[in-house]
Amino acid sequence: MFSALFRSFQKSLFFFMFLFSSAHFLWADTINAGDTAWVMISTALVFIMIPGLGFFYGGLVRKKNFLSILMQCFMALGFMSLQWACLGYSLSFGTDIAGFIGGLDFLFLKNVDSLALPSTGIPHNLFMAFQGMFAIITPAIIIGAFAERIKFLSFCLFSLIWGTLVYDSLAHWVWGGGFLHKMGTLDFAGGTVVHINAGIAALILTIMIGKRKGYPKHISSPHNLPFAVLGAALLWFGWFGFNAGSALAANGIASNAFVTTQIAAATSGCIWALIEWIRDKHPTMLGSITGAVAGLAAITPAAGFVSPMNAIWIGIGAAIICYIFVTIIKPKLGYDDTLDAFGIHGIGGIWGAIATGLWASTEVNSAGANGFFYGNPELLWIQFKATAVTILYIVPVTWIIAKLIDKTVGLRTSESSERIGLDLSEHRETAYTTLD
Amino acid sequence: MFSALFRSFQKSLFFFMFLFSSAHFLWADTINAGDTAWVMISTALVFIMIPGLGFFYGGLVRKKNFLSILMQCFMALGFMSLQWACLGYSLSFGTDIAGFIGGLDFLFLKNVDSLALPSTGIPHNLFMAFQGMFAIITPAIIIGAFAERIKFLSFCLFSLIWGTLVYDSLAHWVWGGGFLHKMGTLDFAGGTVVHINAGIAALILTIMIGKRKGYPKHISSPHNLPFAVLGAALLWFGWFGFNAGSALAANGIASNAFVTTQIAAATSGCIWALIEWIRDKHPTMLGSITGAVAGLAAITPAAGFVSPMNAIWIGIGAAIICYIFVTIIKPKLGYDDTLDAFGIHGIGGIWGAIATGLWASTEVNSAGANGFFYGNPELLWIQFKATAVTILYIVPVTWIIAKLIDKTVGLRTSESSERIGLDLSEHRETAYTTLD
Amino acid sequence: MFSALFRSFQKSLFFFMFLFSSAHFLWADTINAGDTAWVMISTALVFIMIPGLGFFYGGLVRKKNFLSILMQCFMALGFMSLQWACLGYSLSFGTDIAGFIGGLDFLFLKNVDSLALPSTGIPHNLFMAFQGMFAIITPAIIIGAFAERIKFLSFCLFSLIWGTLVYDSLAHWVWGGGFLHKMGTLDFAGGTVVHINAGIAALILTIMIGKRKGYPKHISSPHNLPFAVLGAALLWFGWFGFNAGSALAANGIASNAFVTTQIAAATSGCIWALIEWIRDKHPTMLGSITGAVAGLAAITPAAGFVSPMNAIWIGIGAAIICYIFVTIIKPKLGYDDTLDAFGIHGIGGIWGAIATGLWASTEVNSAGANGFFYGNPELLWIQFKATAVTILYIVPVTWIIAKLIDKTVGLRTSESSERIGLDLSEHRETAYTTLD
Amino acid sequence: MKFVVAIIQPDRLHDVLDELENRDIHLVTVTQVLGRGRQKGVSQVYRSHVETGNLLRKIKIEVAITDDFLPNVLEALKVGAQTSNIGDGKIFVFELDQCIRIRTGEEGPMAIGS
Amino acid sequence: MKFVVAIIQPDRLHDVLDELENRDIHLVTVTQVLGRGRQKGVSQVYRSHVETGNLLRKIKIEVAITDDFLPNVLEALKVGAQTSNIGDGKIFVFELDQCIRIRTGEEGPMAIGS
Amino acid sequence: MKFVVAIIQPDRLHDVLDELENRDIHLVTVTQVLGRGRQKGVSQVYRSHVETGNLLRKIKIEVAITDDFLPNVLEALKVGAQTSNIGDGKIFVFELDQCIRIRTGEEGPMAIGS
Ligand SMILES: Nc1ncnc2c1ncn2[C@@H]1O[C@H](COP(=O)(O)OP(=O)(O)O)[C@@H](O)[C@H]1O
Ligand SMILES: Nc1ncnc2c1ncn2[C@@H]1O[C@H](COP(=O)(O)OP(=O)(O)O)[C@@H](O)[C@H]1O
Ligand SMILES: Nc1ncnc2c1ncn2[C@@H]1O[C@H](COP(=O)(O)OP(=O)(O)O)[C@@H](O)[C@H]1O
Repeated sequence: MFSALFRSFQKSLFFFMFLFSSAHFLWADTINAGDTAWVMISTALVFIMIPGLGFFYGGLVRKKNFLSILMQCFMALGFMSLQWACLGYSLSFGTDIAGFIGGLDFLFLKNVDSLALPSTGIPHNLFMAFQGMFAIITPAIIIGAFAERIKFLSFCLFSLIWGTLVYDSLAHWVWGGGFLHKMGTLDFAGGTVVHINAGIAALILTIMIGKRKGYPKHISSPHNLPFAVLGAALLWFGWFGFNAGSALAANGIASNAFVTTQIAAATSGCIWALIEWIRDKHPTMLGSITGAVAGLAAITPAAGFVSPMNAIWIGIGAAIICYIFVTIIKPKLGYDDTLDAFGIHGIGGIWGAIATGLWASTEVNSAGANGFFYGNPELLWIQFKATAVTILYIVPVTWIIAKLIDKTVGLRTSESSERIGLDLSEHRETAYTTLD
Repeated sequence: MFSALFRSFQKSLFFFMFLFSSAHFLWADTINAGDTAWVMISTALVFIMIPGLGFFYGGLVRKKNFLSILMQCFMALGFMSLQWACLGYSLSFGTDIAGFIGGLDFLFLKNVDSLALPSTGIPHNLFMAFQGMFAIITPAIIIGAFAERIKFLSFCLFSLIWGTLVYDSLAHWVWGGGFLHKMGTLDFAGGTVVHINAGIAALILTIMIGKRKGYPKHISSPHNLPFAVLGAALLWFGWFGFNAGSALAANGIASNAFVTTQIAAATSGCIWALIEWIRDKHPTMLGSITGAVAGLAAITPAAGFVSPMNAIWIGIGAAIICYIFVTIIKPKLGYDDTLDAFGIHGIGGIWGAIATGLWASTEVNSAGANGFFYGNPELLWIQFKATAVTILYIVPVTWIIAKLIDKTVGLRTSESSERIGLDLSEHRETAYTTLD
Repeated sequence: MFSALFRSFQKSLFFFMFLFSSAHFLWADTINAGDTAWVMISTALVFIMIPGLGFFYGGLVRKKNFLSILMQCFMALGFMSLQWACLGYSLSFGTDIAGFIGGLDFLFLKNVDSLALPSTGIPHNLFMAFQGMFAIITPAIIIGAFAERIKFLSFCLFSLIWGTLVYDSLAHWVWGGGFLHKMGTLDFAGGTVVHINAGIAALILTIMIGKRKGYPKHISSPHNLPFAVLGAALLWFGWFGFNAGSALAANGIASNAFVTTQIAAATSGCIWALIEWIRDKHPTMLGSITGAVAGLAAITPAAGFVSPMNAIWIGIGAAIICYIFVTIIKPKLGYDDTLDAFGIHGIGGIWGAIATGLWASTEVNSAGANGFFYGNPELLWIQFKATAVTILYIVPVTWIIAKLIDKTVGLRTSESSERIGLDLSEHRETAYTTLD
Repeated sequence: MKFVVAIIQPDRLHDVLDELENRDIHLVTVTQVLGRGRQKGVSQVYRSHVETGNLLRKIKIEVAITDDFLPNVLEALKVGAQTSNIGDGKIFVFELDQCIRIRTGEEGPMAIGS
Repeated sequence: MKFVVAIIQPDRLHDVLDELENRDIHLVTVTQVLGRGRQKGVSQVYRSHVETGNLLRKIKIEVAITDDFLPNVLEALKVGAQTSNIGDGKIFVFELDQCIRIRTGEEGPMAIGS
Repeated sequence: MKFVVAIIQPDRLHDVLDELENRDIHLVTVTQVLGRGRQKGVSQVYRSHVETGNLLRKIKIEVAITDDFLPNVLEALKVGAQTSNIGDGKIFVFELDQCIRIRTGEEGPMAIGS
């Protein structure tokens, strides 16, 4: 959406203001309480997605690794917040340098004040905080790929470096006035920046770190599905802020994003369960929540650009494609993407990016563009290119970061750690006591 | 509240706009960011009540049926969202046909755009989404009645059909400009439409489906009360959106509804615990949360019409009446309303409808009416009539729907399914693993 | 923040309006939908902190006492809501009497209407509800001190009396126009009123009630850390409303408070884990969430007065000071502050009050003041004095209340109750079933 | 003295306890166990992961009795636990050397009963 | 060799373990069980549903020892577990035929001890 | 007939079950237990509270068999459970007096097998 706002200004005058602060008064938009209220609560909603993700993932691993998942989510919340305030925000949203990265104008939140962000009605520091939650959740999504076998230190290092080199770049390209934005890519709330990005990185890490001991034969079932359901509920709840908050205002575009989010998630959850019902005779709880999350990932880039009815198609597509991927293709390929971070977020995100190219419509959002079904095949091509370009960037950079960590600290815990469980071996804690 | 808004327009001009769209400019209200922010977050709050209900109910059943409850809540979220977008919203809020049902103007969300809904400051599609959450939670409340023994397929069929024939009608009668609304019934946030409605349906289903095997002697205690507490907390939290959001604006009426909600729930939870303390020497956790939910159900129709101090009386009444019903009358009658969907929502809702007739005051809400204690016994009579009429409608229609399903698919699972537990038999999953 | 608003009016004209209601029109501020939306959702966010606290604390005790913690939180929600509506709000925010206590103008919510609160854009009753949540959570924080061994009746009596005599007074002193407010104390969202207050009271009670049987050798580990993590997540989530809501508006000060809250919590959580990593070789989940809560407590008084970058220092300080206190000093002193209510909230709150004196800046909030590092050592002295004065008041009054209850009802349950667990002995319930 | 261990279906527990009670046997110890037997469990599917589910929830009941009570116990177990479906379980009988009531220090048959 | 099984009150576990340790018995296995005995549980009320609560949480301790250690074990159990209230539990002693340490393959008394 | 009880490491369960299966032993009962042994657990730190963690999660496997199957069972347990690290666990063998299949009422060796 931010990209869209920018478009409406034709030239990226926004970043000029920091160079020519004398021009500031030109941009002296005032803070709108309604928009600010909405973006504040949206920020809180995206926040709650992070523990939500912890419970979603954590309920699915074995008891002995539950805390390790929660801990990774919580620590990401910690250090990525700091990374974002000190460096990341500036890299993402600082004055554009060659379309590739942001300048250092916002280092340590310099110049990030409580005044209205140009062309919006919300304080600049609120925009920073809102975007910051995205920078936290993206590396947290990757946790699903190497769950139950990563060294905690490696996780921290990887997230910090990857967050800086990969996430911050992509955020800049798409939302911060970078080249993808200039190319006309539509990504309302982070299909490319968040989901494709995390999904692809997840795939690389899952391959590099290798399968869990005992996979696939001797791996137990999800240890606590209700916690996974709780997590999915918090994710869905928070996703309203994620998507509708990306309008940066409480207006019709936000409400449209809200509605499409609800519809895509509902559809995808239903369809996934339906497929299981037909194929296995039994719809499952895990299937429903998996489908819902796939639908949410897929609608993310499209939320503010497509109509509610088209969100149904996006939801159906997400369920079918991710289902096939996760239950048929993945087992064939044989890698152990523990919690399907790639299968859901990566695949769902790619489908969402393409689907935006299919169903986007300027009737829904005049700052957007028309897609394939609205007479503009061009957009599909742009979306496709943007997806390809980002993947081409993510793969090698992620690979190098992970390899470097693997060669130095080592990505994977020792076999005995894995056997005992990461909770005890990495954190000296157990999730549940047996007796008292 | 919506009903109240309408009243202030005397004639239902609202629906005219869709017939004479040339008159549209007359209604060109603009979107108010503050109101929109509030209704968006309220919609999200009502959303979180649905998983909240799942945990509230699910914590109280036996381990082996926990997922079946969560699954029913989640699937209702799925298919009722679709039903609402495709059909339900139009039946409820389309142009009034003979005071009984809405027309098909909004089928598949046709004409439901992002522009301001007449006489409010929020986008039309947001109003649709907000109302949609109510359409989901109402059938979900009924789950408490047939928990631990219903076929999943029958649940889905029943909810879909009942949602369409019963819920959508009632929503139209009371909020969509139907005859109850014209009669002057006050139902701020769904005492009649949601709670009485779901409660009465629950009673019918519980009787039709019969007692659980082993009831009452060999039924275990709530398997996980903390999850039930979590559910109650999410319900209470979400209820702020449910009630205060029904003002469709962030104004004094909303804040009044917010305050009465808090006070009624707090009072009712306290009083229930107190009664237990006196009768059984020990106040219980389950009692407190049950009382709080009863108070919330009871304040729902009254929230925007009564003063905070009168909410105390409503809370006290809810606790006493529902307590007597659930712990004394129900066991005598001998039916097995597993989680007291009728005893809490039905009875609490009826009390709330009557109480609105007692304590409503135009000082609190000028678009409302005065109740018995404010010199207008007429309102009490109207509320009573409305309750009676809706019950007279709900009973036969619900009975027919349920009977039809029972005769075809069968409402109840096989004895062995019930013995093994619905999680395994219907969904092939278990909530918790024993070892890993 | 409220204190700050007042300052800007120089004289406490606010309370005049209730004496000279003819002057009312002078203050006829109108309700701002955006601000109202924000404060309503903030109120709901503070609400969810109360069950959040229940899970945070409850996850850390033994299974057999889990419900007793949840029950205490839920009942506080009940009776403190009523106390606040009937009496507490008036004592705290009624017309100032000698700088010490509020008058009875708002008894039973008399004069607390849906019109705009002077000098704000929110309804008066909403302000009452928002403040009410603070009055509930403060006694709830103390639960950590006497967990696993208090009589439920004594808890209720203590909370009610202490809430009235101690909490309401302090709220008046600092926010209601009392002498601390006149002295220029800065307390944005309750560092003194909530955290120092609850922390000191916790210390007194923990000493008076004595150690748990078996402490420290035979006390088991936290029985369910994931629930504690859930609680911490809800606390953090709700704290955005607690702090940013205290601006009573959706403006730049709110967004600044939002950002500082996030940053302080993130920093403190990280640093605590880091200290453990260095000292014990393993960062722990419990450590991270403890650190985060300490950071949240510490930033509370400062949130709207300090810059985001200075929030980092406050977070670091909170982690280090509370860590030392909780893991080194407390065991030496030997008392059994079960869940470190004093060690986290008391110590964290004191640090926050001092830190506000160090880093407050009028650049951030013109209604605030400059602190030590901004050229005004005076503020540090004021903060110090205010902290000392409140402690001098809290200690004897809390001591007397607790002693009175101890001598009459008895604070502590019988040894056999403690052995069996409070859930069964006080509430006749068990949190989890073993078989079904 | 004998020590009887029975593995039964979870939902038969209440009936077995009732039957034992009817035969004047009040003291039992119950444990939650998992059993692998002839009964094939429902195979669970979690996304792509299939759990053959051959460890099924069972209940273990332990009763220490004097020799003369043995037939009663066996009868109670059979009556209470039998559904004639695969998975009904087994009864194992052991010789019990010694039995002491902790509270009183009583030993042998004196200690075993209620 | 003997195999001692004791059912005790949950809150006595730590004391029993300490007492065993004091008597040089370090190897034990602990299980969470439910017991029905003379002790009447607290009856729980859930809305209208009353749970008589006659299955109470207990702890089962198992210790395998050579015959000469038997008196020590019994003493430790009595000292650690006795509160002289109903519900203190029972001790059952079995003859143990064989004992093997999996790690080393050692058998008999060699394997049993620590 | 014999009754074999083995205490093993939790993560060896699947292997042991496989090994038993390979040797035609299909019927087993599994319980989650805690063991104190020579193996020193990871000591857990919760704020200021240190938990020495000497009660470690273990799995108890019970198999009732006819005498001739004993060597097979012991072998399966050793092969499946041995890692040669401290904590591998123990095998206890008891004499089993009687065995009854509840479903059919069959007794003795007839009842024991699969
Ligand atoms: N030989 C055995 N050793 C240990 N446990 C057994 C044995 N035989 C049966 N069991 C236990 O009894 C349960 C029921 O046995 P199963 O073969 O399923 O039923 P049935 O006895 O009716 O054929 C098993 O799940 C297992 O726990
Ligand atoms: N004969 C028995 N068989 C099996 N378990 C027993 C037997 N006698 C006692 N127990 C166990 O010991 C526990 C304590 O017994 P109880 O009768 O309550 O106490 P006491 O031995 O002090 O009279 C019971 O809950 C039960 O688990
Ligand atoms: N004598 C015994 N009595 C009861 N349980 C025992 C005995 N010896 C060992 N165990 C069980 O076996 C487990 C493994 O024993 P441990 O001494 O740690 O390993 P190892 O046998 O390899 O030295 C213990 O945790 C305990 O549960």
